Amino acid sequence: MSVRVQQADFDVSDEIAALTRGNESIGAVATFIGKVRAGGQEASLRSMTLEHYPGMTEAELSRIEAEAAQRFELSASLVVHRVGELVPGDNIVLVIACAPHRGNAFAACEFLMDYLKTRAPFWKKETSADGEGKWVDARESDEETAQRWRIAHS
Amino acid sequence: MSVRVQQADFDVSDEIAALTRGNESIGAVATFIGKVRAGGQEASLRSMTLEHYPGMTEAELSRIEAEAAQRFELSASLVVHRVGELVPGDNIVLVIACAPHRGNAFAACEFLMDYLKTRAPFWKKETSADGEGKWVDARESDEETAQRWRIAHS
Amino acid sequence: MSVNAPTREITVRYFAWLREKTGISEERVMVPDSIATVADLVELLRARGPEFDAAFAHASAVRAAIDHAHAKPQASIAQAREVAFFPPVTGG
Amino acid sequence: MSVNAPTREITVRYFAWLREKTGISEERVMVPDSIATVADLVELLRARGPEFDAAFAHASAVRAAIDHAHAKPQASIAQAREVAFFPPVTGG
Repeated sequence: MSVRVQQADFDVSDEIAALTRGNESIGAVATFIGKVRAGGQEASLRSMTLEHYPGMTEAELSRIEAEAAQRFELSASLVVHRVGELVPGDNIVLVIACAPHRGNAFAACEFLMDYLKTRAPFWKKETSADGEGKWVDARESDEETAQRWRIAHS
Repeated sequence: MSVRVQQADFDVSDEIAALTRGNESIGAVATFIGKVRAGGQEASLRSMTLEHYPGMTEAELSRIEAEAAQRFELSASLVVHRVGELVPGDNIVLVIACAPHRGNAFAACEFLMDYLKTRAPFWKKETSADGEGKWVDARESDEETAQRWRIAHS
Repeated sequence: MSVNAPTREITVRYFAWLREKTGISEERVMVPDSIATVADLVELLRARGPEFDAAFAHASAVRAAIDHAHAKPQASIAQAREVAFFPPVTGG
Repeated sequence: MSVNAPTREITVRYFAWLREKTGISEERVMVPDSIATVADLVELLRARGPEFDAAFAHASAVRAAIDHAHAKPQASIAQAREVAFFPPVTGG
């Protein structure tokens, strides 16, 4: 179980290999990668800058990961979140959940993303092609999605 | 959208890169990897041999993938399934679902696995440490899991 | 089928333990036109010998496909080029 | 708090557009003991000038954390070393 915040990109194959090495009880590895989108409403997006709250980010991600590990009996898990300036196509976040069977691996991966989206202190600022900056608004749907897991919020 | 059946291992980073390259509308990549487990009830597992029905496998996987692509409005997807002799820790199957947002990517990835488990013509034979071979029984729970998507079976 | 061709040839394939029990992975079978469904074909095959009879003994453990698509026992094989028999799938 | 220490020092941090509106990312604030909750602290900060007043104008758009854990407006800051203010999070 570990969490990392970094500017550098990640390699999902390397991360899975490190998580699963030597653990032959793992039959299922569910992974999610979030990427910077362009096109649609973001057609004019030039870049996105990710800010976070050092210290709290790691604390909050660790709490979320510990909850997932216990709730879904995970064999291993990882959360990596990038910060700094990213462009369309770049990776933002990586979540990996390893379990004996696929049901728990999938559920844990979704749980981790849902809670990361509503609890982990990251903020996105978009810069459009004309150089204008705009903070991304939180989506109410993310809050509703997280509610389905029915954890008491602090 | 593509499906492959192969003896060789796969590299998830390479596959994701190939699927997402140049498509900046993809914001979410959900991935599942199934692996050969040992330990627990499989403590004495030496190897597992995967047999399939060439021709039907590709046809069935393509049908499942086309259904997922349409149902979840996928930007891209991939199914890779290995055949031949595998040992504990080896990868068996890779499913990747790419979509603008994470809800559809996760749902499509689960859908693809659930249907692959109950529809794609693969069979596993386990060889235990003492050399005895045993065909793996289908799990009723897999059939029940697939039923939740409520597709009419042929 | 014309009256001059009361039988047709169908490729029959066996997988996993059906292949092991019959000792055959693939064969060409002459099928009378009276054999209309997958279930009829199973009866025809079982009558060929004890290894076939044993392979199909537990009907609920055997699945079929017609020309690479899953098929039920009642499915017509009138147009079938290839019929396959196998246990419930266990991939993934 | 003893009567000899009617105030204590708290680190206050601002993120995203709260940082931009206040022009401050981190500061040490002398907080009277009468300031008991996050909401009390917000009122104290708003009174310091128009840029702070504007930053906190829409209470529903501001979240808080005490010592790296999410906190509600009613939460006590009696033991707080660090209080942070930020908009709803948008990571992932």
